[in-house]
Amino acid sequence: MSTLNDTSAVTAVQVAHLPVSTASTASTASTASTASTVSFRPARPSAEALAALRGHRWYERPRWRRLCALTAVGVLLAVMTGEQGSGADLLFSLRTTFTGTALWAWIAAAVALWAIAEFGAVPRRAVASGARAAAAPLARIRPALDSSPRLRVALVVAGLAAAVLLPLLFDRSTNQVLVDWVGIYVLLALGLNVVIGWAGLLDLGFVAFFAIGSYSTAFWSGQLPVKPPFELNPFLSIPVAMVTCLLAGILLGAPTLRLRGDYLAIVTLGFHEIIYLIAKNAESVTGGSLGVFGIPHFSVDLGPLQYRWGLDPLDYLWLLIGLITVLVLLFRKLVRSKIGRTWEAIREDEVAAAAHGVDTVKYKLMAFAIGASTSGVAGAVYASKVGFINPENFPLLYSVLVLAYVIFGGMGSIPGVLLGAALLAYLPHGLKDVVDQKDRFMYLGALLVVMMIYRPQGLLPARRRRRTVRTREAS
Amino acid sequence: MVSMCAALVVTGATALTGCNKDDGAARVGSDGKPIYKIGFQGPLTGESSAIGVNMENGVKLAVKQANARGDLAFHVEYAASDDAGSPDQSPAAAQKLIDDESVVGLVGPAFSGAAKASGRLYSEAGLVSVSHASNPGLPELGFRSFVRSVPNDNAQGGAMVTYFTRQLKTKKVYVVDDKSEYGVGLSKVAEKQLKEAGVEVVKAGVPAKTPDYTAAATAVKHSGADALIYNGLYSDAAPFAKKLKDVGFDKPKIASDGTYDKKFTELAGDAAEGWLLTCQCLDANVDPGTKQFAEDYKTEYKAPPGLYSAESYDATNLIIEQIKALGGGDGGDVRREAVLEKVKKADYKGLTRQFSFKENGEFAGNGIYLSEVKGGRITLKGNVDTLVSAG
Amino acid sequence: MTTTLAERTAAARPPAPATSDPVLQVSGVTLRFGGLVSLCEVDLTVRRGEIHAVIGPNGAGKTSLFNSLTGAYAPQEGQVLLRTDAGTEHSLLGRKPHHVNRLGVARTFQNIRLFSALTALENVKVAAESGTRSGPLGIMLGLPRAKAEERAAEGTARRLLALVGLDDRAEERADSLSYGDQRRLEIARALATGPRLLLLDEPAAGTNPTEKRELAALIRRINHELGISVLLIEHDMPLVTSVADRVTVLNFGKVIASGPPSEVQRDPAVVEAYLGTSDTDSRQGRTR
Amino acid sequence: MTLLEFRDYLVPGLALGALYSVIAIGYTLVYGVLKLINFAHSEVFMLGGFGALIVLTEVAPGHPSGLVSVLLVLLGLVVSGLVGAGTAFGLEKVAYRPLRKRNAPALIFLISAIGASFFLYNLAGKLFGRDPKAMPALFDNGVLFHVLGAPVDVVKLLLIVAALAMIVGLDLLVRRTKLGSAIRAVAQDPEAAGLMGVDIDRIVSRTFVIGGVLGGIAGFLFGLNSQVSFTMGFIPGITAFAAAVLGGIGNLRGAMLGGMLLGLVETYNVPLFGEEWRYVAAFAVLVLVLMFRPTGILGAKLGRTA
Repeated sequence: MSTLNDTSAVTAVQVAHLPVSTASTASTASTASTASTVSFRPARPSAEALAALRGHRWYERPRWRRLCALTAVGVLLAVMTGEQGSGADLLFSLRTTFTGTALWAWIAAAVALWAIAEFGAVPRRAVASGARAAAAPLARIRPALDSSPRLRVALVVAGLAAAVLLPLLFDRSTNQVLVDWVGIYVLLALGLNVVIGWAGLLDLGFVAFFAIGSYSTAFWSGQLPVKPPFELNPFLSIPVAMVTCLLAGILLGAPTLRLRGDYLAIVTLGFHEIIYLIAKNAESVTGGSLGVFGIPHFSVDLGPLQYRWGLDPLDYLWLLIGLITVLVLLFRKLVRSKIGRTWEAIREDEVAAAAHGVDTVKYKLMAFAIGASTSGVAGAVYASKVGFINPENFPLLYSVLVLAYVIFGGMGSIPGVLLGAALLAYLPHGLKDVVDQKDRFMYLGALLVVMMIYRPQGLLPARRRRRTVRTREAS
Repeated sequence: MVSMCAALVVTGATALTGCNKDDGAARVGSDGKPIYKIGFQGPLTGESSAIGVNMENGVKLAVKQANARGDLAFHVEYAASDDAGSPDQSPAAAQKLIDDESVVGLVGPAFSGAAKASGRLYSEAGLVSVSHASNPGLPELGFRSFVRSVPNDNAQGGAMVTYFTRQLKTKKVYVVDDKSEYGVGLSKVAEKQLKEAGVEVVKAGVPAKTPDYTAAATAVKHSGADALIYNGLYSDAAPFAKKLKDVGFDKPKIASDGTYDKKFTELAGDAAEGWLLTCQCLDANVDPGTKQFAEDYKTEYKAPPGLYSAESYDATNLIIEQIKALGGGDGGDVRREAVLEKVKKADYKGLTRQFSFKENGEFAGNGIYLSEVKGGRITLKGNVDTLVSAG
Repeated sequence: MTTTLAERTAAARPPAPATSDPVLQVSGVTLRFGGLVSLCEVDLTVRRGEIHAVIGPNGAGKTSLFNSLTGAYAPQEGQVLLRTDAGTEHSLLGRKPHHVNRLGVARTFQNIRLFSALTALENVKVAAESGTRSGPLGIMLGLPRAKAEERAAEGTARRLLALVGLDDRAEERADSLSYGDQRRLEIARALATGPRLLLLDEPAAGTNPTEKRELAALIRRINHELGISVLLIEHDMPLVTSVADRVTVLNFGKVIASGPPSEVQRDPAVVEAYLGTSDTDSRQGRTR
Repeated sequence: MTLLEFRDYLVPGLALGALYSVIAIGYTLVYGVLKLINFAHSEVFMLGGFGALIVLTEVAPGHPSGLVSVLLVLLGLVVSGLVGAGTAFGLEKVAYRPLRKRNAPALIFLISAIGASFFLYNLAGKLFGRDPKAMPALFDNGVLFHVLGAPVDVVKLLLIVAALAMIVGLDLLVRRTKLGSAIRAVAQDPEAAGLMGVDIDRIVSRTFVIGGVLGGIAGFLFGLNSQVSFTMGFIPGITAFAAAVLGGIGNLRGAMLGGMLLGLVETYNVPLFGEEWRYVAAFAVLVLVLMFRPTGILGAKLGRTA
């Protein structure tokens, strides 16, 4: 009897999780899991039955737990969309929410959703099949892309053309956002992807290199309190910023890259804080909190070829698109070479890699330096575009944000990182007119959590990682 | 190589698109009256959002009342743009207002860093920005559309120093700032002027949001200074004041306009007692001239007006006045350039003070007020200059 | 030092007869973890061209010995000398693992440590390329040397996969291979670094009799055809007796016997070590 | 710096260190059982402060003293502990458990935690207003007594005593109780613990709750010493995380040691180098220690040393 009981308990536990997983797969509509949805479906009634058999009280049974969860989500949404709090009365916002009608609307919506999901077999099936039908063409895109290189090239060219031409139709404020946030942060995310996505190093202080790049540009344009030996043509500051960041990356990396993951995370975080505070406190060198004003725009002056970048963000946007394209091409080559393979080997098993002659510290340092110099480029462009930088451009929060962008898009996948960074960097600005401005980061946070629960591999996962996640979930 | 190509593409494309300057075509409301917008750029999110909201509410109230009065031949609307008080969000925030062609005047940017990062854009667009940013160097950066609606920090720092040296005859002053652009700028002014007056200066930076002010307060006590200047915001001044009281530093203490806020007394409680506060502003809650404003504000926002609420209200009305003077709604020429010219030459009597500007946009006039915290309230002592000459 | 296996195999040296010329000389190596002595004054000599087995009960210190030789552990006392063909001597103690490998010592692991998300081919390529010199700039710019090195590595890797009989599995993920295949892939990967001495840590563990026979043949081929000396940890006595030229027996971190397999098997100390009480076994089990 | 001055910084340094220790334990506990950085712990801390603030604002009279003061402080401790526990519990349930069920890699947890942190502090800002609030006066903060001539006031004493009590209590709990040994078992080897019949989900959840109680109470104490605001979690959170790593993450005593050390370093930095270098000093110490001891001062095992 006891043995039987044990096995049934195990099945009950396994089965009890199924509805959750079917719900999640339906919403993400990924190919791999649609198959599992089908095969698991008949198990659902037995979850209730088994729970009943095992003597669970009614509220412990999955169906009612889902009701509770949905109602809680409804209440939470009501609170999230409620009134702004007031300085004088602490409970003002909560009180208005809980005495208002919106709360009941949210709860009713939640209960209705639950009722349909639980009892309305017909609409549920309709929704499910509709979602499948909608997802089917989407699901076919990826294999099609994987199998046909020509299609891939066409897509990339089309995307590039859109990126170059569409901004002509946008107003300038959109383009400002596209440069200051999207372009710059895509560049940063590309760099961080080398460090974290490919070399597997958890870097929580990446924006420090962005700062170093910006300040190096300010230095060579002669705007810092410390003067350079000679002033550089602003355009030359890009390679100079790259080299400066490369050296900074090596200087930081050399002593610290032997540390394990989480230790490295806190040390890089500390590095960021130190760079930030030096920018802020060392007034005689960096200008301190007052910042640096008057960094000139880029200009090219090569005989017949002359161009000056100006206040129009489009110029900088196209420059950034150019830089990003070049970097993507270079990085693609890099990750498919021995270096990419070696990074992956180190990520998989550092000891085995070292035993096969891989100088792991050297390769990590390489990733660190490449990532750092990428953000040096971003720093140089940013400083020249805005013309003014101060320490508040580089808070710790941004390091964390870039990291979130990379993972959101799909670590290790170039298209994923481009898309993820572009979307998330744009989101707070895109949301400006949709939700209360003050609440943007609240929604961003919620989005991150939901995303990590339902699609942890990112929007467009790297090919190899897709396999890893799948096998992991299967086991 | 690629950048050269980019450059070529860029030149070509700019030639194609040409430049689409705004030609002053105002939007028109349902009743046929034109609609002009007053923008606000300041921190509506992030660390300093409390101050931004104070200002925003002032602007919104002015807009609302202007429309409600019904004597205008046009409608005024409000357009917000959040820069989180930080320079990196400033260009995009500014551009948003610039792109909206019905925005003809702007209150803000609220902070100096944000003003520096967006000044070139506003100047190019010819959109007047009536700013509370008080960093002394701002008018020298050559932003033609920048005007300052408050005396700059030279005046304020000078007033603190004057009061200490002439009134209290202090020998050694401890100058603390919050390491923000605002605080550091003020501290520099104060340090310079104190040294010129032959007073010994100890300067320290205590970054905003320091988790524990005890150590900083202990350092003040051990320095042997006989007076303290704090340049920072009330949210940091309050815990600092508490710790100064805890360690027993009972010398005169003076703080800048960032601290001049009723919330300072609420947060610091007894510890705020005796603090001197300088401000370019008048407290809307106590000043007779702003009594009506304070009441309206309370009805509207269920909270008393805060720092710069009244000044923002004034700045908004200043702009509306100029639109009116330009003949807005009566076929007048209410373009940005015209408003800019008009505002720069304005002479407007607001609730808080008389507004007029120098050629470079600097606030013309003076008037730093000194207040003291007494019995938990901020009470006005008077204009610093008059106080000193009287004493 | 950077000669690749491709070049070495191309030279096609004749099968090296076991000589008295030592390729690896371990003397007086002592390794402690806190109070526990894991290895105690271990002496061991691998002669050039021989297959040398290390046997001993669980926890006798065999894997600790391997880890000490390859730079993973740092023994407190003793000396480990690697002698190249030309006769120069390198001390291995205190060197980083990748450095030891570059000097010509490659190893496999007792608990398979493949790069599981990489394909079989990529696993071997990583090892084959670890000694090559092209840097990130050369690769990103597509310089000819980087391309040539990549081609060479690809060739070596495919040849080695063929050697261990995995050429038809080259594009499969390492973790999707069968256990026996994974063991052989580890050997191919180790060979790709072009060693003169190969350390195999229980290569037959978990394999079936057929696979064991194939493995024995493979080890002999590596030894004869590639001329690589082999140091082998193994529990499977038939395998040891069939391939090893000499055997060293470890127990409680000490060498208790050394010599040809047939002699060692009759050594009373060895017999006792293997039939010793289970009590001592479990106590020693912890030192690992 | 004269000896006299040196003395006056000791008590503030210890008090700040005690606070960091208590927060750091929250990080280290969770790291111990799950091997992940609970980035959102700083919001547990923040919400604990708000919980106490709200309740105390409702009940505290104008100028309490004597027994009323003591009761109010106790009430604050209880409320903040409960709120902290509730937040941590919910956090685990919503942001972590689904990920754990699918065996997600550590980075995914980190991003989920960051998302949760953003969500919580911005939600708190929205609900309770974005300017800082003062705790109502619970007692008159005078100097109680002197230690070697250095004054000790009520807040500092309360901080140190409460922190010590919590640390000692936790140490006893982890070493002496059944729950404690289950936590240690999960920390050492979750798989084996599971096989031995430990309900891992429950243990993980309770670990979060314990960390949450400590974090919430720390938030209340922090609020007493300074003030409460929706962004107050960030800096102490990062510092306490650094402290946990400094001591050896996953190691309870390490977290205490690390917290104390960073509290003292930050405080003594003020007279030595100036307040503006506070975090530079803290992180410089961290980096130096990690160079020589890559797993922190006491090493990294919850199972072994706690």
